[in-house]
Amino acid sequence: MNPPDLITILISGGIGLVAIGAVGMAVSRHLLRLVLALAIAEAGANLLLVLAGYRWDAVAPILTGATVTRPMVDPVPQALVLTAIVIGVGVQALAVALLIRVKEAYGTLDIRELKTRVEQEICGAAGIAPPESANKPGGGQPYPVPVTTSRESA
Amino acid sequence: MNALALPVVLPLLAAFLVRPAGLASGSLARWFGPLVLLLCAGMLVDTALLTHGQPVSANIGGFAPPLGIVFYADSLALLFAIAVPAFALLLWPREAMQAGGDRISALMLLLVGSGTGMALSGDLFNLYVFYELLAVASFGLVASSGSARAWAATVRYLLISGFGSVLALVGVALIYAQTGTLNLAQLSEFAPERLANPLGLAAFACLLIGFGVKAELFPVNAWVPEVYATAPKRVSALLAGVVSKLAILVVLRLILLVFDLPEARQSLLVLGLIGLVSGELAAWRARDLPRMLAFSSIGQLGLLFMAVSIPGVLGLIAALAVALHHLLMKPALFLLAERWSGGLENLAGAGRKAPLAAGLFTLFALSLLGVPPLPGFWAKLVLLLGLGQQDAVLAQAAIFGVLLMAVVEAHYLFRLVGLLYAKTAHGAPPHRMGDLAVASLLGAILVASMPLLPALAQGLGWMAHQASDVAAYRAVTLGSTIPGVAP
Amino acid sequence: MHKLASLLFAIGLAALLIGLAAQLPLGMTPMVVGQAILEQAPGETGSANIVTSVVLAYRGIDTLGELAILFAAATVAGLVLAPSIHAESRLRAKPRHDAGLVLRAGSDLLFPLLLSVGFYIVLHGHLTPGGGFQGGVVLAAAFFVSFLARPARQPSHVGIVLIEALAGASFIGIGLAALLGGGAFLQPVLDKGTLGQLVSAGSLPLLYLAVGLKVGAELSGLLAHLAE
Amino acid sequence: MTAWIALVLVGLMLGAAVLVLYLDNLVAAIAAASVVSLLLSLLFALLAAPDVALTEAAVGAGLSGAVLALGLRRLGLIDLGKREYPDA
Repeated sequence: MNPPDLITILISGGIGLVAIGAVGMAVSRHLLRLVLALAIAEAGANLLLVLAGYRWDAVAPILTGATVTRPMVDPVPQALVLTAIVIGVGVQALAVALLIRVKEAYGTLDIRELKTRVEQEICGAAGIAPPESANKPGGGQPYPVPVTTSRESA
Repeated sequence: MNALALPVVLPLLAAFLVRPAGLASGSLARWFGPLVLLLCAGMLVDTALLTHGQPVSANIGGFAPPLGIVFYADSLALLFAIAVPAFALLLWPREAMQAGGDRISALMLLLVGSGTGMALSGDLFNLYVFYELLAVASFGLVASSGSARAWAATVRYLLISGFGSVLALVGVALIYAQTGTLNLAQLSEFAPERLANPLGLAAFACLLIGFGVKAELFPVNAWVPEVYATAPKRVSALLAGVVSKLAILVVLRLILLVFDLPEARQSLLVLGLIGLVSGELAAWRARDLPRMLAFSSIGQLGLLFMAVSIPGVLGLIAALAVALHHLLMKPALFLLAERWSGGLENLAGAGRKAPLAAGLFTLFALSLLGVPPLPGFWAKLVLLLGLGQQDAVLAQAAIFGVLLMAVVEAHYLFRLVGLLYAKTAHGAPPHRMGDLAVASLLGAILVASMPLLPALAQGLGWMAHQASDVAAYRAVTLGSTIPGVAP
Repeated sequence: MHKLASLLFAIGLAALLIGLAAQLPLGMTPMVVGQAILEQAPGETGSANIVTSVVLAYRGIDTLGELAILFAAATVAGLVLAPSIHAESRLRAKPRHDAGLVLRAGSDLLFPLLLSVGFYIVLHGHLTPGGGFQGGVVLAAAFFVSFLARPARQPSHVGIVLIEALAGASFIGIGLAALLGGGAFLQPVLDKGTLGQLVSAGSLPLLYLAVGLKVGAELSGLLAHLAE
Repeated sequence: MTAWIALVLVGLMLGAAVLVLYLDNLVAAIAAASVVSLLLSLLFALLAAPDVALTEAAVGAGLSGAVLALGLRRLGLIDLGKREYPDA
């Protein structure tokens, strides 16, 4: 049996990760799950970027002193991916920080419920009646008054 | 022109230093940011004067492009680069001047540094990095209003923006795999043979969606109404006015240099038209001023995408005219909305209490609509002329869409202006002097541009010719290989 | 049903994309910039690790932007999580217990080890795989481990602010020094030395040291904000 | 041979990625995300990218897991701070 084609496998892996992440972002309702899905999609994009610089039978772009006869892979995409990975974790930490505050204020991390609540609040602040659908949130329970900090009222 | 890096780097340096400065002295931290911005704006104006608007480039790190990253400044790039610190100064958030505002100052400085970088950079991945920095800084500024709903809105903004970034990264990977370079000038050389294929178009679509998030492009603009309604109004003004234009500048460069394909232009036209129609209809239905402005901003930027889709110099002129008009208009409108953020019904009679604000609002509304002597009319006229030049069915439909949406726009804007001057007692607090002053300044520029229109049109034409000159772009970026030598 | 439909849609999309991507010349992609950098980098920067040359020299301003992004993320996290009136009432001075004896002893042992490994990785970035980012993460891990073991002994926020400011400023400072010396921003300066030596590659190890400290400080700050 | 290793790694990685979406327990989902990163870093090593592999392992598998776990604790979804060894 012939060994499968390495590049095809890896492309499938990269695109698969991006697709799984995209689906996760489309169907998930829990915000933390959305953050995880984003991380998965990002990982897939990074894999594709490294693949873009890969060459058959090439070695890592580091000079070791020994005379190298084999070619080296393209170093540029690797540098780009280094940057992209660190950017990704920064954004992720920021998202988690925001989630903590959102959970404290609203007591939920369900994205649809939050959307309704934000809509209601904006309407409430503007002094207009919230839209029809927002009047009957899940369960029909009235929401507690969201907590805002002092900076808001200033 | 190695000094070209300074207006990008100095705000970043200042951002790093503003918090330690705040530990030492509060007032030092407060005035630090605006002073650095003033310096950067001065340096950019100085560059523009020195070069007489002729394109120059700077090799960052002293490596000849395409190996290193290159900054490219033609008159178009300089115009937008100057707009970034200038508008950041005009719209400097009030929170940054209060105690503990050093974090917000730092974020504003990062926003300016990255925005200037986006206007100047000539490298695809470098643009992506600056775009991400711009995004993270804008998340912080939106969240800085400190309300729970702003945090919730920021989370959604962050997720949509993050998804766009992933797509942009995939686009970069697709391009790199086919060309082996990231330099825009070199990409423009390789594009006709290596990127004019389905994969190239897929890469363009990925980049378009990625950079389109900030430009409020149709499928990725769901964050807009929430963010603009919950962010501090000066931040909304900055995002709608300046940041969106920088994202569009990137799309414009991509389509001019790399993806000069009819399919790419068509997709821009379609997405722009959908954005225009959906934005204006939503604005018509909106019941409070901030969200009405947010939706109308989506519509206006849809108009701008349609202008970008027009090929040739006429399209560029149209895009520049619409972009500059919107750049003046939206920040001023958001500043006026600061005190008028309640429901539209509550605004009845507000104009009698605040005649200056209402007068300015009426002026901007008229120009937004495109009532003849005002600059907005000429911007829309050039756009329609450009669309009429093409004989595709799509362009005809687009013209029809633009005219129809102008009617919708007229309806909701006149309804609002009528409300402002209704004979009802009104209790809203007066506008802050600072907000009114900035809005008046922008209004004055708008009015002053009317007698200057012929000169302005000539200037825009010259700028458009320069920006569409791909050969010059290549010659300047790839040609000036000796570091330290000003052309 | 909704989930299943979107999953099917995604599978279809992925198949389409894989089909498209199969046309890509992956594995034998054109090396235009990459080839030139591979040939010129050892001579131009003196770094044995060519990825380091790209990160710090050829694309140095990307790295600066990335540091700024981390800084922005840490700043926003601080801004959002800054103790507000609401949060103070909620935290209510939760009593902080030290972790168990095993953890504390382990962290005392690990801390110097992680610290030295971190600096080793940072300072050998121009010779071996690794560098400022990876080393910076290890440095942050060192502080985080000691924080986990002794939550009562919080890292000093002022210290973190100063380190991140100085590290960021020195990265830009090295770049500006080259500019003032008549070169371009972030142009490699100093003697390149012998390829493969610890003291070589001119200003690159210094830049990586700044990157490592900056990354370490930002990440420690982020983790401390989240752990509070 | 390399291709077979890659096949196994990619299969595991995609499986873990699906688990991230479908595991009800968020702690388990975060662990699965770390597994994705770890396998990805092995793939990077396979692709002659040691720098990227190191970064992905340190950042993706380590740091990001720590950030998310701390976040979970602050969100009140788990209690990492629970002491199981009351000896101190």
